[in-house]
Formats: sequence, structure tokens, C-alpha cells
Amino acid sequence: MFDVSQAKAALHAVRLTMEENRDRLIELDSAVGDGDLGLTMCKAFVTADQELAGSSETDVGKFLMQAGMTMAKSAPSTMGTLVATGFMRGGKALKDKTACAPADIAAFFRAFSDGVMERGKAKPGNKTLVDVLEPVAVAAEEAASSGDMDTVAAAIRDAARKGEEASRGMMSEHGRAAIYREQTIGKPDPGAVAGRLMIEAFASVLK
Amino acid sequence: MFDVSQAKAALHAVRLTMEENRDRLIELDSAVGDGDLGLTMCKAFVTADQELAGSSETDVGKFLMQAGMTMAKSAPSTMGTLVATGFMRGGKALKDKTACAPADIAAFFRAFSDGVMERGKAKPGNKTLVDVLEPVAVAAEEAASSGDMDTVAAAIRDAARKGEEASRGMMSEHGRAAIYREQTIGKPDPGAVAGRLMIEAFASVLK
Amino acid sequence: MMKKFLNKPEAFVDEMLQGILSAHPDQLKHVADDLRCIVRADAPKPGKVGLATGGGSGHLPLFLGYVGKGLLDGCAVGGVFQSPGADQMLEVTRAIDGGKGVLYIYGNYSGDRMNFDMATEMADMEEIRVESYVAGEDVASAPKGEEHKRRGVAGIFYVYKCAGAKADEGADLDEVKRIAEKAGANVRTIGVALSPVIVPEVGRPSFTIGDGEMEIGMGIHGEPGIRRGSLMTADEVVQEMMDQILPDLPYESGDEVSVLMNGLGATPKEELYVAYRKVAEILSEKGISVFKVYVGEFATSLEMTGFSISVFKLDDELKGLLAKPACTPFFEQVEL
Amino acid sequence: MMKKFLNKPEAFVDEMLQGILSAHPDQLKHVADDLRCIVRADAPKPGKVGLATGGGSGHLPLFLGYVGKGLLDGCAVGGVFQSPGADQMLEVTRAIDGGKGVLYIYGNYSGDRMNFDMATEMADMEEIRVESYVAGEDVASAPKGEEHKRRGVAGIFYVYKCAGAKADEGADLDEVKRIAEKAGANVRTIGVALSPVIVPEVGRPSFTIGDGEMEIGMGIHGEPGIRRGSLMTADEVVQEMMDQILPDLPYESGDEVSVLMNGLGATPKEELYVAYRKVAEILSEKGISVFKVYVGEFATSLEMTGFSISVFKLDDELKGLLAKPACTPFFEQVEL
Ligand SMILES: Nc1ncnc2c1ncn2[C@@H]1O[C@H](COP(=O)(O)OP(=O)(O)O)[C@@H](O)[C@H]1O
Ligand SMILES: Nc1ncnc2c1ncn2[C@@H]1O[C@H](COP(=O)(O)OP(=O)(O)O)[C@@H](O)[C@H]1O
Ligand SMILES: [Mg+2]
Ligand SMILES: [Mg+2]
Ligand SMILES: [Mg+2]
Ligand SMILES: [Mg+2]
Repeated sequence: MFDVSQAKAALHAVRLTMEENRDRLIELDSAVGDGDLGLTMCKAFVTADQELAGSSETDVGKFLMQAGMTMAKSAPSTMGTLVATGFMRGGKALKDKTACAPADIAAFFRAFSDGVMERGKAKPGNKTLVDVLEPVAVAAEEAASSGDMDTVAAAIRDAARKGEEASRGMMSEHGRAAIYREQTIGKPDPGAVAGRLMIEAFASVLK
Repeated sequence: MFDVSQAKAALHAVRLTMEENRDRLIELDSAVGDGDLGLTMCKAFVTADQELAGSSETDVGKFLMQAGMTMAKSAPSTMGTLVATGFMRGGKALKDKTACAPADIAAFFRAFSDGVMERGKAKPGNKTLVDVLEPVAVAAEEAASSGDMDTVAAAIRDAARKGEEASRGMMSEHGRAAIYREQTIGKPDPGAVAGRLMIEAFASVLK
Repeated sequence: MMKKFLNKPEAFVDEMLQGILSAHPDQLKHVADDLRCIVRADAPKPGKVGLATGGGSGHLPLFLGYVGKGLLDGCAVGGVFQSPGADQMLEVTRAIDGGKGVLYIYGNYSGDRMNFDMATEMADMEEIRVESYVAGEDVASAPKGEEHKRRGVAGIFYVYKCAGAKADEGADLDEVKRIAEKAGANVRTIGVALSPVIVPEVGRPSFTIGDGEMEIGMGIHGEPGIRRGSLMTADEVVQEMMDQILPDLPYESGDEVSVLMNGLGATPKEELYVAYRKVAEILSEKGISVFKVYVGEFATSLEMTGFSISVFKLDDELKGLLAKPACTPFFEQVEL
Repeated sequence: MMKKFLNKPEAFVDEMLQGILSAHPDQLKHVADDLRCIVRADAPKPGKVGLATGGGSGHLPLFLGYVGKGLLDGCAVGGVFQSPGADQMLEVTRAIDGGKGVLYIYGNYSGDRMNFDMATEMADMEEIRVESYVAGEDVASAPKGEEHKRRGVAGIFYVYKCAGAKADEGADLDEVKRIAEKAGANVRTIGVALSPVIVPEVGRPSFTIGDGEMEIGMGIHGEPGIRRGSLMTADEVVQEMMDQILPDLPYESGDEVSVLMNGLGATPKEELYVAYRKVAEILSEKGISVFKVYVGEFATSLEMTGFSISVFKLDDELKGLLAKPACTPFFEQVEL
């Protein structure tokens, strides 16, 4: 069952993977954007990890909402805002829960993906973070019926990787990369890569 | 005796010499200033010559004042203003005369030089037009006692040439050239050269 | 080569804000202990709809320069060319709410949209009613029919001005929003640029424009325009710009307009007036009359060389609001 | 490489004036069928001393930008960086004389001096009483003790403002001249430049400043300053400038001043405020209080990169005059 201590572990795991991939994200974002993605993702998750590591909150939903708020303050770039929105909306879906079952995790990713789509107005296929989040939400919903957290973890990890892979062939229609349009086809989308890293790290603590 | 028809001839003669020396004056002014001297001197004397060639004025003083006014309108640069002032002040000194004796010519150049000094605040020795005009005024006064116009003509031509020559060794203290100070020593002063050309042309019609 | 008056590039925005606050203490203050949350010194104004804006730095007098009497109540300030954060917008919202709700007026950039939307959500949780008007009037940024994709540039001035005057009358939030929408619908802008800019923290030009080249329609962050080509005469440039603006609304014979000639940063006012001469000629030929002309810097892009033309179609209501006096540290207007 | 919005370079000044006159027909007009003779639309004002200025083009809002309510009555406009002619000054003088005489206020440049002196002589012949105040407050242009040699730069704004307010009170010519002299005696300016300018008719820079170099004290036509050196931080530059200004008057603890941060053309307002932050710090350390800060472009040099700082020492009389409202197409101020 996923509780606040696992949620803390998840934030920490995401932080580590962002720090590890900092330069790679900068490089990817420099090719089609302003190059800050490695910096903002580190800032968002380092701040959330640091500020919430000592939290005494037991409500998983409230805890994840607070994580989102922290990210919104610390990283006001596109991905910072979108990921913050995802955590806030996902957290809202888990409000009043101290321990989450697979169905709750599915609800979290559904609200996360919907929130990002509402905020950013991107749809699946536009070559953004959404192309990772939406398949993850769908996979989590399907896997949840198994009632097994490991199955959910494996499903979202798999969906994130496939989503990132699929997004390569798409054309950027949102954010700074949209300026390059056709030229982005075949290149990885920086936000999708960051999203996949986040999901992988999250999945690694789910049990 | 110097009358309006001779004054017209003088303006025309100055115009021709300015047109002939246009490029040389531009070159000299480019070295220590903004390079417009050839243009403004031509503009001043071409306009005066054109506008006054058909004048029916018989008062030499008024005629020369009008010539100055024309120059003031057509050439508002430093030399344009100074030469205009000179003609206006010199003309004032000849007011009510229809024919001028050598003493009148001396009065004209005295008022001309004084007017330029009052307007421009430069003194002899500052490496300006004044270093031609002041010796010319002095020479005209001395030569006037001869009562002979040819003597006056020769004296002012001579004084103008010597004045220009002497100004080479001086240091510019007025106008744009003053920026270069020491570096101007040994170089001809553009305004002094233009002044000498004007006096030479003027002298050529005096009889 | 970056040639700017700077201390540490990272401190640029905050030092600028310190300068602004110390120069104009009677008119502006910051709230929430955050220099980037700027409001009128006399905020909140009870009984008045609060008007807030926000956006990246590097565009002065946009955005905070329009905070003041007859205009806006507050502004969230971002890094150079970056959106401020939703939490900063929320702080501004709290500080200017006079009980009648708050209207956000800002430019159509995705970062700003997302953050203002998030701030709206947060303000809702605190029971502050918030509405938004997103300005986008750069005809070069999307074709007719896709107006919702257009970037907001200098023409937002007219939206601020009319909405600000309306709020001052004591109108309610819906009414002020109606005016903002109406003003926004009546303005069109297009820009032209001759040189790129250097963001202090980046230290080198973020794009290039060749010697002797210009780009018509370039955005204020260097977004691509509609045509890059050799620099033409001022008259030719203006003609091409007006050919984009006039058919778009369209502006027609008998219309009355206000015109805003906006310098992008490094272009001398002398050149703006040379350009306006041609604008006036074109409008007069079309039978369009001009009520009031603004010439100066209203929305810049650091030291970019270039300018934009905005044309604002008037009716009695908008004209009356435009004519009202206003006073901020960056913009003063007596009653027209 | 000249990158400007121009038609024919020779037509630059006249086209600019056509633009200005067509943009602001309610406020300005030209007289004597000469675009370069600009006066207030409502000139002459009977019973008021007429105030005239004049100077070269390329410095907007100098000089004609200060023609309007609460400021000046007329302006003779020269070519770029060139004095207007005495006959143009005379036309302006005739058009603004309201029977109480005319005061010329202009900067200390030899061409302007000669022409205004000649115009004075011409006006005398027409029995119009004319007095002059020649502004020169650039501390970098001549040492203390030789103040009469100093060039007039942005600080002339304060002379215009106070004399304009005094003339509006109905004061006579001697009294208005006394105020102009007093204001001029109380202001000091120094500038710094990072880049040269291109005069349209010349087409190439008239002087050079190396990459990474700055020149402290450079004049608005590129006249040499007091030190050329490597570009320093904003704080260091401001410190060096204030070290020239403050001891010169001197400005001392207990004094009250107004400060004018003037952009020379291409320097963004953001940087002017970064610089003002340091000015405020220095003044506060010295115990000098600040009444009103102006930040913007008040006296430019085409697209020159750089700025100037002017400090104006106030007493009750000057403060009262500075506080009066004013309104021209280029400058508006509500009563302070
Ligand atoms: N409107 C949008 N909706 C969803 N995702 C978006 C949107 N715009 C951009 N993105 C994602 O954000 C990534 C870039 O993030 P970031 O570097 O923070 O942007 P910026 O620096 O331009 O603010 C893109 O690769 C894309 O995946
Ligand atoms: N104050 C002055 N008094 C007398 N002559 C002067 C003065 N200043 C400059 N000159 C003369 O004017 C000449 C330059 O004239 P001009 O090219 O018209 O100047 P500018 O182009 O700078 O207005 C100088 O060579 C000098 O002889
Ligand atoms: Mg980025
Ligand atoms: Mg970014
Ligand atoms: Mg010259
Ligand atoms: Mg000249």
C-alpha cells in the first residue's frame, strides 16, 4: 500500500534521477527550446524533496498536493508548472487517504494527466509530456483491476517508455519547440523524456 | 569707387572661387571637423549671388547687409553664420553710401572682423577665420590713407595670405577642431583658408 | 559582445525592481516580501475591481509600468522573458482584491497562461473571484480565423487603458471584463525588427538578423515573423505592415482610430515619427480618421532595434475610456 | 553598417517633423511656412513671457519635445547635430512673443550661441525684447572654475521646467530669467557612453568605442569625455559618475534633490533602474534626500548606448516650480 513514506521515497527517487539526467535534459531542451529543463526539473524535485522530507502529514493526497505547491513556487517554467499541476490534481484525487490501493494510484495518474492536459491545452499526439502521461494513466487503470501494485508499477513503467518512444515520431505543436515544427520529427521531446524519467522513478518505489 | 555693381561682382567672384575650391575645403574640414565647409561656403555664396544678382538696390551698405541675411538663411553652420555676420556688420558700416572710397572699404573690413570676433568670441591667435580677417582689417586701414583702391586691394590680398600662413602654426581653440588641440598645430585651418579665398576674390574686383 | 550596464546578470531583475521601488515609493510597493509582487502603493482599493497583469521582464514599461492611477493595481514580475510563478500572481491577487474581484489581463504566452490559470484556481480556493482576459493582437503570429493563437504585444496597452478607466468608474467585474474583451477585439499590431537582443543571463544573442536584413512580424522574444528580407525604406516597411493590419479587422473608411507607434528598445523616436508620417498618409488615403497618437516605448524587448504599429478602432464608449487621465511612474496622460 | 528606418537620409529631419506635426496637431504647429519653426498650437500667449529653445536634431525629446503647456512656447529645429539658423529662431521669436518679451534657453554649443546671438540682434531691430540663458551643466566638459565652458545636456530639462512654470505664473522677463539662471546653477550632469551613433546623412559612425570599452563624460555628439576604459559594473560606473557630480556643486548632507536618469537612446529602462538603485544608495549614505526621480529619455543622441545622471538641488522656490503640471506631446506630468 502506497502511503506518505512511500510518497516521500518517490519524490526522492525522482529527484535523484533528475540530478543524474540533468545535463542530458539541458542538452535535449537546448536543441528545441531554451535549455533550462535540466535545471528546472532539478529545482522542482530537490525543493519538494527537501521541504517535505520532514513532513508529519499522513494524508497522502494532501502530501502530494503540497509537493505540487512547492514545485509551482520553485520552478515557474512550462514543465515546472505542468508537473506541479499534475501533483496538485493527482493529490486532490487521493484526498483523505492515508494508504492507497492500486485503484487509487490509477486515479492519481488519471487526475495527473487530465490536469496537465487542461492546464497546457496539449492533446495526445502533440509531442509533449502528455504523450507519456496519458498512456500511463490508461495503463494504470487497466492494471489496477489486477489489484497488484507490482503489476501497476510494471505497467506504468512500460507505458512511459513506449509513450516516450512514440512521441519521437510526432511533430511539436506546443511550447518553444513548436517553432521548429517539422524539424522536430524524429527527435526526442525533452518534456516526454523528463516525464518518462519521473514515472520510472515513481514506479521503482511502488509496492 | 566701389558700388553695388562691384559688390555684385565681388559676390560672384567669391562664389566662383568657393566652387573651384569646394573639394579642397571639404578635405581640410574633414581632417579636423565635420567636412561640410566646402558645401556650406558654396551654398552661402551661390545663394547670395543668385538672389542678389538682379537686385535694384543702390545703397552698397544695404546691399551687403542683404547679402549677409541671405547667407544666414542658407548656411547655418559656423562659417556660414560668421561670414553672414561679417557681411551684415560690414554693410551696416556702409549704410547710405552708393559709392565707397578706400576709407569706406577699410571701415567695411573693420566692422566685418569686429562682428566675427564678437559673434564667435575667438581672438586673433586662436587659429580661426579671425586670423585672416583681423590682419586684413588692419592692412585695409593702413592702405586706405594712400587713397588708392589698387593699393588697398593688394594690401588685403597680401594680409590674407600672410594671415592664413601664420595660422598654420597656431593651435585650434574654437569649433570642432578644438577637440584636436595640439594635433592641429602645423595644419591649415579650414576657416582661415576659406577666409583667404574670399578676400582674394573680393580684392580681385576692387578698383 | 554583451555591452550592458549590469552588476551580476542573475541579479538583473531584482536590482531593477529595487531601483524602481526606490525611485517611486509614493506610487508602488511590493508585497509578500517578494520584490516580484508589485502593487500600487495605495492597494487594495475597496469597492474597485482589482486589475492585475504579469509577464516576463525585459519589456519595460510592460508590465509593471502600467500599475498606477487609471490603469492597473498589481503585477507579477517574471525573470527576463519568463513567466512569473502562479504563487506570485496569487500574492498580487490577494493584495489588490478590494472585494469586487480581480481581472487578470495578460499576453497570450503559454507560460503566462498556465500560471495565471493556476493562480485563478488557487484564488478560487480562497474565495477571491478572478476572471481573465488574454490579449493577443499580433497579426503576424497567426492568420485570421486563428485569432486565439495570436501573441499579445504592444496593443495590450489599449486593453489596460480602457479596462483601467472602466474599473475606476466603479463598474463590476463582468462589466470591466466586457470592456477588456471589446478593447482587445478592436486592436491589431504588427512589428518589425532589425536586431536581436541579449538576455543578461544568457550573455549572447538568442537569434541573429543579418547585416542589412529586417524581419517583419517578429515577436518581442524573437519569435519568427512573416517575412525576412533586405531592409527597405521606412515608407515601404510601413506600407507592408499596414497592409497586414488594415484588412484584418478590417479598418474601413469612416472609422476613427488611435495609433500606437511603439519603439522596441533601441530605435530613436526620430525614426518612429518618420514612420508615423507614412502611417498618417495611409490612414488619410483610406478615409480613416485619427483621434490620438501615442509615440514612444510602450512594450519593448530590451535593446532590440525595431518598432511596432498598433491600430485601435474606437467607438464612443472606448474613446471616452481612452480619454480618461492616468498616472503611473512610466505613463502619464492628462484627460484628453 | 547603417541600420535605420529611413527614406532619403537628406529628408530625415523634415520627414520626422511632418510625422510630429501630423501626430500632434492639437499641440504643435509650424510657422513661416518652415517645418523647422515649431511653436505651440495656441501661440502666442498674450501677457506671458515667451520661452524659446533650439538646437540640432537627433536628441528627441530635446528640443522641440518640451514645447507645450507648462514648458516652452517654441523651438527652432536644426539638422542632425547642427544648429538651426538665426532666421528660424527669429521666426519662432515673432510667433511666440506675447508682448512681454522672449527668453531663449538653449545649450552651450558655439553654433547655437552664434545663431541665437544673431537672432537676438535681429529681434532687437524689430523691438522684441529678448534675453538668453545658456545652459551648461556637464561636469565632464570643463573643470570647476570654468563653468562657462561646459556643454548643456539633459539637465536643461530642469531649467525648462522651472522657467516654464514661472512664466505660466505671469512673471516678467527678468524674473523668468532669474529662475532659469537659478535652476541652471543648481544642476549638474555627467554621462557615460558605450557605443557611437550614425548620423543618417553621414552613414557611418562618427567615432568609435571599442568592444568592451566605455567612455565616461562623453558628450551627446560624441565629444571626448574624461576617461575611456574597460566597461565596469553598473555600480562602479555610477560611483565614478557620482564622484564627479557631488563635489562639484557641492551637494551636501541635508540637501534635497531631484534626480534625472536619462537614457541616451538604446539603453533599456531596465538598466537605467539598475543604475538608479546605486544612485539612491549613494545619496542616502550622504544624507541627501530625494524628492522626485525622473527615469527615461529626456535628451538622447540617436541610438547611442549610454545614460546620464543629473542631480538638481532644490529649495522651496524651485521645488514648487518643479511640482507644477506640464503637458507636451513628449512629456506629461501631473501636479506633484
Ligand atoms: N502546452 C503544453 N502542454 C503540455 N506539455 C507542454 C506544453 N508546452 C510544452 N510542453 C512540454 O514542456 C517541455 C518543455 O519544458 P520547459 O523546458 O520547461 O519549457 P520552457 O523552458 O519553454 O518553459 C516540452 O518538451 C513539452 O514536452
Ligand atoms: N568661434 C569661432 N570664431 C571664429 N571662427 C571660428 C569659430 N569656430 C570655428 N571657426 C572657424 O570655422 C571653421 C569651421 O567652419 P565650419 O566647417 O562651418 O564649422 P562647423 O561645421 O563645425 O559648424 C574653422 O576652421 C574656424 O576657422
Ligand atoms: Mg525549456
Ligand atoms: Mg524556460
Ligand atoms: Mg564644418
Ligand atoms: Mg558643420
